[in-house]
Amino acid sequence: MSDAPLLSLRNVSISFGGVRAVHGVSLELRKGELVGLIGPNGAGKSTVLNLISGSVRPTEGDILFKGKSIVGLRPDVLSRIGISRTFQNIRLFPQMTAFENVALGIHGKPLYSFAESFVRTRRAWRAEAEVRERALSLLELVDLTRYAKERAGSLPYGLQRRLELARAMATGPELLLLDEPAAGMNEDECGSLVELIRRIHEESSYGMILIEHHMNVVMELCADSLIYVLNLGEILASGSPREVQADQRVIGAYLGAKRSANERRRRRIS
Amino acid sequence: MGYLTSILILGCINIVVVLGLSVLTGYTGLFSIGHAGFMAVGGYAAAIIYIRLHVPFALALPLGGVAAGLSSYIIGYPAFRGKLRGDYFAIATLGFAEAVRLLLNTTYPVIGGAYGLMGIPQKTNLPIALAVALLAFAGAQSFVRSQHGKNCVAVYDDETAAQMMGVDLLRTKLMALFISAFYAGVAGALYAFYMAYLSPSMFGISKSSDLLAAVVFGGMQSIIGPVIIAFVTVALPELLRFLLAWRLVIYGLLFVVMMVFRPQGLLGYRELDFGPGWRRATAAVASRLGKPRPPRGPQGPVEGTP
Amino acid sequence: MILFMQQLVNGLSIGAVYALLAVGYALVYSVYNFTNWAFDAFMVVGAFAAYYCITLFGLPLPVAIGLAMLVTAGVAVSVEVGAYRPLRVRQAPRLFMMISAMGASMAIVNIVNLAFGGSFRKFPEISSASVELGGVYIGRMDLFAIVFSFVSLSALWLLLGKTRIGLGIRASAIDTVTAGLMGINNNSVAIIVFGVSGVLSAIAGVFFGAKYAVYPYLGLVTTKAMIASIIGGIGSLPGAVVGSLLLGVIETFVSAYISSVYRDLISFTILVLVLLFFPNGIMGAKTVDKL
Amino acid sequence: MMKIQGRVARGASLTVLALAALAMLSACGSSKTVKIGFCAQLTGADSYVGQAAKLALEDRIKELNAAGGIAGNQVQLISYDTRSEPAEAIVATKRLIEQDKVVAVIGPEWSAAAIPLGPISEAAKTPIVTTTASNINVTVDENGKLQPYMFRTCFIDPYQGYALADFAYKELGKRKAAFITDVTAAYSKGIEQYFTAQFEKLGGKVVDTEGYQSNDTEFRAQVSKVAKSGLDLLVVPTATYRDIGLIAKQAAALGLKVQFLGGDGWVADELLGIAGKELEGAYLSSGVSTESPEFQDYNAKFEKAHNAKMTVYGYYALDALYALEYAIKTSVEKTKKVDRVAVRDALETMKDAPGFTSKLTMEPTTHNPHNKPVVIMTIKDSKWQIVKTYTPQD
Repeated sequence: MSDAPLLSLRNVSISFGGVRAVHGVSLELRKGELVGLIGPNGAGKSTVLNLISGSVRPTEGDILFKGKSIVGLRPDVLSRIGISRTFQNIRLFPQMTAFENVALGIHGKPLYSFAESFVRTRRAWRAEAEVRERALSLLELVDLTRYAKERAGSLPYGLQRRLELARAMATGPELLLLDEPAAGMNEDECGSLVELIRRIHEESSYGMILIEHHMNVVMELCADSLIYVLNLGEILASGSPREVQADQRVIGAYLGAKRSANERRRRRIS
Repeated sequence: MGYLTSILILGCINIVVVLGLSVLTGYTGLFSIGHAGFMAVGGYAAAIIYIRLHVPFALALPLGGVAAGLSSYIIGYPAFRGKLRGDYFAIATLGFAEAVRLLLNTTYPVIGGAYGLMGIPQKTNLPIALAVALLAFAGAQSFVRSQHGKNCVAVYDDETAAQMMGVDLLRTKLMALFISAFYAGVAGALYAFYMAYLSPSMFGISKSSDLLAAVVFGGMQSIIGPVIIAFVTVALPELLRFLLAWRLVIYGLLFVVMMVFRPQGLLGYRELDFGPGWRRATAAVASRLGKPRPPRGPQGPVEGTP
Repeated sequence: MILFMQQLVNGLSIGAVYALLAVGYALVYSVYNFTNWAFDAFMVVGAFAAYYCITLFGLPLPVAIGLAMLVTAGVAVSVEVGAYRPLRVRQAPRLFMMISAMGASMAIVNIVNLAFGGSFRKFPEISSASVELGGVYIGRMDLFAIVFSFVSLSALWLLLGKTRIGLGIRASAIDTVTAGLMGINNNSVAIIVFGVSGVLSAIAGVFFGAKYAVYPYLGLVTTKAMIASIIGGIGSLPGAVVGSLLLGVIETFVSAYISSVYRDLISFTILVLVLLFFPNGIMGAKTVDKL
Repeated sequence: MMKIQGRVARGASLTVLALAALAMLSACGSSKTVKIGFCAQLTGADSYVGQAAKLALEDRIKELNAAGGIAGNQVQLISYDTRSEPAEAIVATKRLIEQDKVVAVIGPEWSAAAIPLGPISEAAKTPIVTTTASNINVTVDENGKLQPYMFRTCFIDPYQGYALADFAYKELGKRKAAFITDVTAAYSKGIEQYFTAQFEKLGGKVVDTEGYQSNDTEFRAQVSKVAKSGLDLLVVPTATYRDIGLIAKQAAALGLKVQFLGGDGWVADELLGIAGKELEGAYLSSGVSTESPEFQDYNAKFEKAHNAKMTVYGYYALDALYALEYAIKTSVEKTKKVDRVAVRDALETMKDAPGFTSKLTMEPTTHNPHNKPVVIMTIKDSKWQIVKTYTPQD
């Protein structure tokens, strides 16, 4: 079992009422590997993530996590067996503080019983202290300790992105799904994010799937690993960053087919 | 001074049920206009086991709460599985409470039906009511700060994200409903042993909407706010008794004014303090920051989780 | 057999009353998907307005009903502007609007009770005579109610489906903010919607008053209309009428053949079962929670 | 954080202080005043019951105080609204007894609220004189134990049921009765039970009993069913005029022509307004009637003073006040002060004391007024008309 891939998608497809969002997607990911998933808008990237994280159920194909099929399991079950994610549009808990958001990742499955939530036993206090300890160290990791008591909703955008990352790690995952973490960030914010993700990748043994539009972020982080290109719900190409960038089909998908010079001229006149 | 004690006792009883409701509505975001139904179940259950099975009063009270708590599964389980939310859930609880009231109405020979259940001794006095209210208050404060309590708030803030973070939505909602129904049941039992009489008409829609208003006026995600309003909603009508019909008009207009001008209620979204645990933790972090140390990578899952 | 037919007619006639109310209720719900709890107060205002138009000012029935519609529409719109709009603009959670609605209803009903007193009043004009068909008695009022609920339903269906205003209403129902961006004046849409539902509830109030009696607490029947529109499928106008007739018939058969004491218990149990097992009712639209 | 807590704590303590002050204020008062509590339905759908009675009591007390009060004590009436809900009646009565320290309480008017007050009045040793609560369990509980502090000034359902059955069988010659009863009202069930007992004893038969819950407005199902039961008499012992008004209208709409019979719950002029035509020729039992000749001048004086019509509920309230006047006078003679227990004892042993409607004698073992007459009335072109008077001896 140990050599089974951390995650493998086998011919997974899903259609929403006739519209084929994802079709015949297969990919594999080993423990500690960081894989990129790119493609134009509407290619189905987020849907793939939603399939893996259990938010939606595939109509065909299978998804294996550590060799076992996880199709049909509820997201909270998946989270407990080690799958965690961030969201394309940030979904923090606005009324809760930054600390509480991260702590929630740890005690999504409470560490003490229902009765102990009324009368804390020593075990419960120890569990609380443990959660606080880990949450604070995670906040420290993403450099948000200063904002621990701030309401998540009132934090600036860049900090919310990092907080969501910290919260995703709080569940103690083995597979981390990042859904456009750098969306809406300027250059130097991207820089520090890349630096943060690289450090997390090196120090942890997570398998990671990174969906991202900022090509420089993807290329830098996946320099020595695979990138899958998704277009119209299908895997168009996969390979190292250099191969993918040179692949005509990928460029076509992003920039539209290469038009002959005169066709461009005619279009401009009408 | 008997009258003042009766307001204090009725105030405490109202506080207990409003505390439970604030866990359900204030913290978990599930609105119920049927909590008078759970009060009825608790009250009747406690009275019957006391009279018929001679269970001592000190035991009948919590057992009344348990009966109401268990009855909450009848409506809760199918409702939450069917993903009933917002207005739908509120109307389902209204339906449940009315069904309970009407069912009690038809039980004439057995437990008094619409004429009411008599022969209940007056056991509830001020010390007992205060003690139960304090206990309920401490329990609610401790619960909302617990991990289970935080999970409820997460369910309120963003259900999908909470589920992704490992929160079992069905269990958390059922737990919140159970707590609020248990509190309502205990309050119903206290009420039964105070009035020494129970009739289904005591637990109608107006009682449920008063309770809901107390939580919303008191403030969402707050324990202290609803407690104050719970007491005021008992004292105020007595104070305004001389206004007769006008008090209902004022009461209704108050609903509108509160919702329009101060929707967050008296103390909404503002927890007064974090409690001792917090101060120790921040101190620990502050001391560590003093010594430079390479940031420790996140360890694997915390021991203890499967 | 005649008893069966009579009970069926009884059921349909109560169903017609529920239908009149349920259509107004479903209209507001379909557009703003929030339960307009102040609905019973509109009905009371409509009934009293018509009653006093006839008794105090001696106006003929049609004029009185017309005035009652106007007055109720005015009250409905002012409740919308006063109690709902600030919340809707601030996109407050729907349930805060529900509580504001409860408050408005409590205030209006009790003001009417204070001003006019709680006793029963009989509508002088409309006689409750009934026509007899082979041993089965059908009240003229009931025919009027059944006809009128279908007429108002189809009129509403045309308004929403075929007219530009209808398009504006449906657009602002789906997404108020975007509709606003598209140049639809959401406030005027709200006025139209609440005005129409005010008119409908005025008619229902007048009808209920004539069929039973005019008194400040006649609004309690609206909970039944709510149950009916949920059975039919919340937010669906045809569903409201179908649900109402169904509930009316079920209730009557329960009280006729089982025992009338259990009638309301059965209707609330149906409500809970429908909500739990077919939350979208018979004809309701499936609402999928967009991730 | 502290600032908020401070402000809120101060707010809460202020409310409690205001409450205490209010309580103190009303508790004291000059020692030479005797306080009588009155709890009635002053608002809501049944306010017609309480309003006239309150005005009648206040008039009588003005007269009394002008003439020096009762045995030298000025009389003060404290009245609370019960909004026709049992829980409110209990809270209001407790307030009258515990806070206002009244010597006795008049009302509540209906059995559902009066029955639970038995144990409460006994615990507080304060006599309660209900005005029109005619259910037998108000003064004697189910297993026959006398409620020592409960009294009433109206006849009891058994007698009302008996009189109605006797009248229906002998005078109207009816043999097959059907019922439409409010199963949630002790009053209605009581009359049905005693009427059936006497009617069947005389040889009549009850062919069908249909039920409904109070505040229902739809009775067509029950009326249609009853219409097919071969009845020659429809007994509808409703607790308020509202139900019978609706039932009569719907029966007419369903073409049911039958003899209606009812109890004193019907008595309200509003009934004549909404169903006078449909109930033409119906018979009902009532305690005393506003139509009886000896009250006409009082009615006229009352109407002029308050431009509101006098009601039967007012007469019973006055009877209760007269009874208390007698009892307080006796208590002062015996114990030199106005003592609740002495007032109770005086009420229990009251013989031919001056009352408003008639001489008042209390049966010591049941605390019901002795041989209170039952008046059978009919509705003739939308007006009440007295037909016959039954007194318990015959």
